[in-house]
Amino acid sequence: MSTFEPKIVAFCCEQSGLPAAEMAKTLKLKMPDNLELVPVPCSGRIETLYLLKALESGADGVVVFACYEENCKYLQGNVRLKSRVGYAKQIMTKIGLEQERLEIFHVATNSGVKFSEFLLQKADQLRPLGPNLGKIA
Amino acid sequence: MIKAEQKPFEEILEYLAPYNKILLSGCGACVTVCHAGGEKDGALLASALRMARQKIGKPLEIIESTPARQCEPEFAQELSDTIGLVEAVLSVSCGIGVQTLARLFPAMQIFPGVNTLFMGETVEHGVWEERCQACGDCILEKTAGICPIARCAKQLLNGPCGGSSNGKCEIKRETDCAWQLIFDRSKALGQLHRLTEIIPAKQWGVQSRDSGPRRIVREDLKV
Amino acid sequence: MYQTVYESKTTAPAPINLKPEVLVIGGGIVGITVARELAREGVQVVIAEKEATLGGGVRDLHFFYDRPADVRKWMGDLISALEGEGNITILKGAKLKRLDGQLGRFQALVRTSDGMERTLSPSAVVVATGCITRPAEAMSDGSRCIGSSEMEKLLAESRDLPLAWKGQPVKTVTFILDLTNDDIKIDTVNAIKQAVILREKGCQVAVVARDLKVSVSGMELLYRQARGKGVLFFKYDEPPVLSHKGDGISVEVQDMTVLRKEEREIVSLPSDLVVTGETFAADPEILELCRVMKLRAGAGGALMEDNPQFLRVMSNRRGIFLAGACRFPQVITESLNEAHAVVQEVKALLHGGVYTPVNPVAEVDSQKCAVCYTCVRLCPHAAIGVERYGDRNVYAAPAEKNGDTLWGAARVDPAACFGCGVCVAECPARAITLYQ
Amino acid sequence: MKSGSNLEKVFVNGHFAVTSELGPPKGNDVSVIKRKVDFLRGYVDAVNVTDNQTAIVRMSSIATSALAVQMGIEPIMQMVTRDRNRIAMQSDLFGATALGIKNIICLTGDHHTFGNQVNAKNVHDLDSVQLINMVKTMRDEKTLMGGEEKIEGDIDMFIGGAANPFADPFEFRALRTAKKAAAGVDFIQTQCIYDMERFKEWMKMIRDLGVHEKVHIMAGITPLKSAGMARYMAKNVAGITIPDALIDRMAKAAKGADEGIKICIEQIQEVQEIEGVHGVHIMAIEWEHMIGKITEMAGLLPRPKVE
Repeated sequence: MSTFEPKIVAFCCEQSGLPAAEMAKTLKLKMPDNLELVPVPCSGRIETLYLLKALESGADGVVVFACYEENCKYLQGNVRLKSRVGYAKQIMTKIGLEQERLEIFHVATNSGVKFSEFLLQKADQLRPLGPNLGKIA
Repeated sequence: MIKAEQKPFEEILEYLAPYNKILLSGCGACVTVCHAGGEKDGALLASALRMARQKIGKPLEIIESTPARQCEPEFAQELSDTIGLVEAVLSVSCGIGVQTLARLFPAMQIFPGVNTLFMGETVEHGVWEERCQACGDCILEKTAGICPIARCAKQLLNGPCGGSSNGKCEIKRETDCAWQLIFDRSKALGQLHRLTEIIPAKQWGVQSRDSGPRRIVREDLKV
Repeated sequence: MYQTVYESKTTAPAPINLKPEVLVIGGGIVGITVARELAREGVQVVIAEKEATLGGGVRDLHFFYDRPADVRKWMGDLISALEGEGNITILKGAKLKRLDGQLGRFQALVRTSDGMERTLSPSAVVVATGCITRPAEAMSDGSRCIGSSEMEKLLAESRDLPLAWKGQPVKTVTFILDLTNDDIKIDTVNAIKQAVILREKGCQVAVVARDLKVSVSGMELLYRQARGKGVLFFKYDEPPVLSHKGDGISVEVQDMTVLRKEEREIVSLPSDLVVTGETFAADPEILELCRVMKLRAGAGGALMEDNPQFLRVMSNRRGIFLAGACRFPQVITESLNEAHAVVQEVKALLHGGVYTPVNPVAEVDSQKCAVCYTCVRLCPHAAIGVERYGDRNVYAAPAEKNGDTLWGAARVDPAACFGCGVCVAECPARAITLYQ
Repeated sequence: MKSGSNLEKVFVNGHFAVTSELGPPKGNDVSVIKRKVDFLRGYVDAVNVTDNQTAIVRMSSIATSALAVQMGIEPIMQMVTRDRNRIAMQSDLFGATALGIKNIICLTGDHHTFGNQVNAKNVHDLDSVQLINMVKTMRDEKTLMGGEEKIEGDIDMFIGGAANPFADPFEFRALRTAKKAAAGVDFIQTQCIYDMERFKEWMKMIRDLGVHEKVHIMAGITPLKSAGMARYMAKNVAGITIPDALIDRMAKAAKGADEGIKICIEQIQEVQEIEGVHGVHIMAIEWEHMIGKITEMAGLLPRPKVE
């Protein structure tokens, strides 16, 4: 059996993803072993380039924890993010990276359990894909 | 401004295949404004290229640089130190910038990273439309400020063809019929009578690119 | 590099001075309330009312469900008190033509119907322009079908006499609600309010509604009072049918109180008058106001942000507040709650006379800016403009100003910036940084 | 006489003219031309020889026209500005007149992306109005376009143009025909007419501008073969409008083709009554063998012999 444990970079909106992450931590919920959390003031702050850079510099999967649509404290952030993730996925297709390696997940501040469950599922989904061969370690 | 879009990724990968270290040069002017080759879009392409090459086990080293305007020799000269470090240059500026680099760096392979499409206007954020073909003999005063050379598929100068339907062009149904626009605007301006004058055949051979590449010389400005 | 979301900066943004001056757009009940309460706090208030008189939509009302007093007199007293208030300037026939600048340096141009233009520099702007009310389209040929504001008028005219319509006595009245407005409470409130008065006049009254909306302060009590007084309530899924019988009209509705569907019968409600709800809609002028003020119009052209993360009286721009029916058609009690909330927000903002940005603020490197307008177009808070300032910018032409050569580039106003970073992420020249 | 063509003489003698269409073969098979000519000879005054219509590559209109002359039918050579610049077109006009071709129709041409050479570079050095003016200059001034240079010989061409009263903007349509008249056009053939009301409205505008006194207007008629064809054209061909009533009539008919011919005859009779309409141009696409029947039923036979 392979011992590959995918590295996940999770961008967390400070309005939803980050509190959810903290709740998950407080509740001592299980998390994937190889996880890096990047807090952002709003998911609208995440550049398309960040998504690619995360993959390039070692992530096997990138997850964005954003607020539910129409719940953005800054009104448009998660809407802009959605188009950027769409664009990043187009680039990933050209590179030949699986679409599963990038995903938005909408959470609320109190979604600690969902947060942990989603990340564990993501790790399970990424494991069989193997390492991201595009990363430059 | 000049509008461009990135070349197909496969095509870029293919001509960069022999190289291991390149300079990706963006341009801070037109291609930044149309999100095709500014610092950000250049960085996105660089990141994608590095990953694609890493994936096939042939890593590609990319130095990224974005002069303010690649078409000015002085700005382009800023790249000269970096040029010495690389095997080839991928320029994501318009075709002009690519040629400036080709002229300044005779020994260097220069590849275009974008297709230069047209001179156009931003109609809404993320949407650009062609507005001028640089025919060299502007007739906008006769056509209510809307150019049929750039905006009519048949470049008609004397009114719409039979394929104008509900304000749209039969060739691309999402495109406005230039002559419908000219008609509407002339009517609104009370200038319909101007459209009854026959616009004579254009003198393509004198001013346009059909007489070979054009050149502007201002003797008073020359140093 | 993806970990670097913020850069830190040692120099804190300069505090912004705020004079106690507020512009209120709209002189209806909400605008009046906001103006009066702010004026009492020593704030200089200018009310810009587009009509020739104050009062707005409330002028069509004669009764308040939760205020037994004479509405007309109450409003009249309010307005005359306001006109005597030293801190308040009232501009009638006034329209906001321009609003430039940002919090701390707003410049408002108001034109009045006499052609005069005034430039104001308020520290905050309150939008309270209300909504528009249209009589609902009659369900049948219109005979014996009236809108609720016509009923309001009939009730006001008849006062202590028995109710009459076109010279004929009215003994039975049926209200039909929820035909046009699904999520607006005003119809229910008006119908129950009028039903109680009608019962007091000895009429038989029925209210036919899809959903009675009593989630307004005091409404449940009124509903119980109405039931106690013998007003009949019917719920429908299928809209009721009207049929004319001789001189009268009959409302036919399925009796939903029977649980088994197949046993439900049609109940006929013979009526002298049928009252339908009105259509409430966003004022189309709001779109123009949105353009002038760079506000976001929400669903149906109203100003509401349907967003739980957002205080409801806040707009997308710092220093601009929304209250009342311009946000969403609502009951006066709720509008007044918003008026009070706005007063608190404005007081908090003006407190101390300075605003100091507390959130991260974006800043443009004017030398890298390509002046592509991406950030200006995408900033959700309209906090960015292209201005002539700062260092040399290679893409824009110079301008002489005060003897200095200034250069054009995008500039984020620190007072207006909410610190979301959308501009940073979108800038194709990567010229914007978010500073903590 | 400007050209001395049969068509011109028919008009000059005050007859109601009839023309039809001849699409050149998609190759060099002359028998195709012969077959079509045999269907048409004697029933029409002249035939349009199309110039790579819908941008599908066919035998050149000049060669086909020359063959038509040999086969004893008068051609109206179509010339589109899409494929040739002013040098090629003037050169072709020299050749065409030398080969006995006496009528021309000046068109812009269908856009090349509709055809089978979508990657072609289109030319559009001139537009149709400018082409009309060029031919007129060659005929009347006997010089090349824009030049003093005298032409050796005479370019005796009867100059035609097209008009589409059914495209937009409608208000501009008659003005555009007036422009063609001012540029020197002698006759105009219209797009096929199904919306008779709109055609009559356009004719009124033409008369108000006085164009009908300078130019012979020929009403374009295309018999419908089936309700399906009518629906397809109404939906997909820009610049053709077909009233629903007409489509319904086709759909209800027992035999669509017969009904189509019947409608066509009615239309011919109707346009004959309109002031300023001097002829019909019957476009029976791949239905050339019906021309004899149509002209006979419409009472247009025998065609006049004019000198």
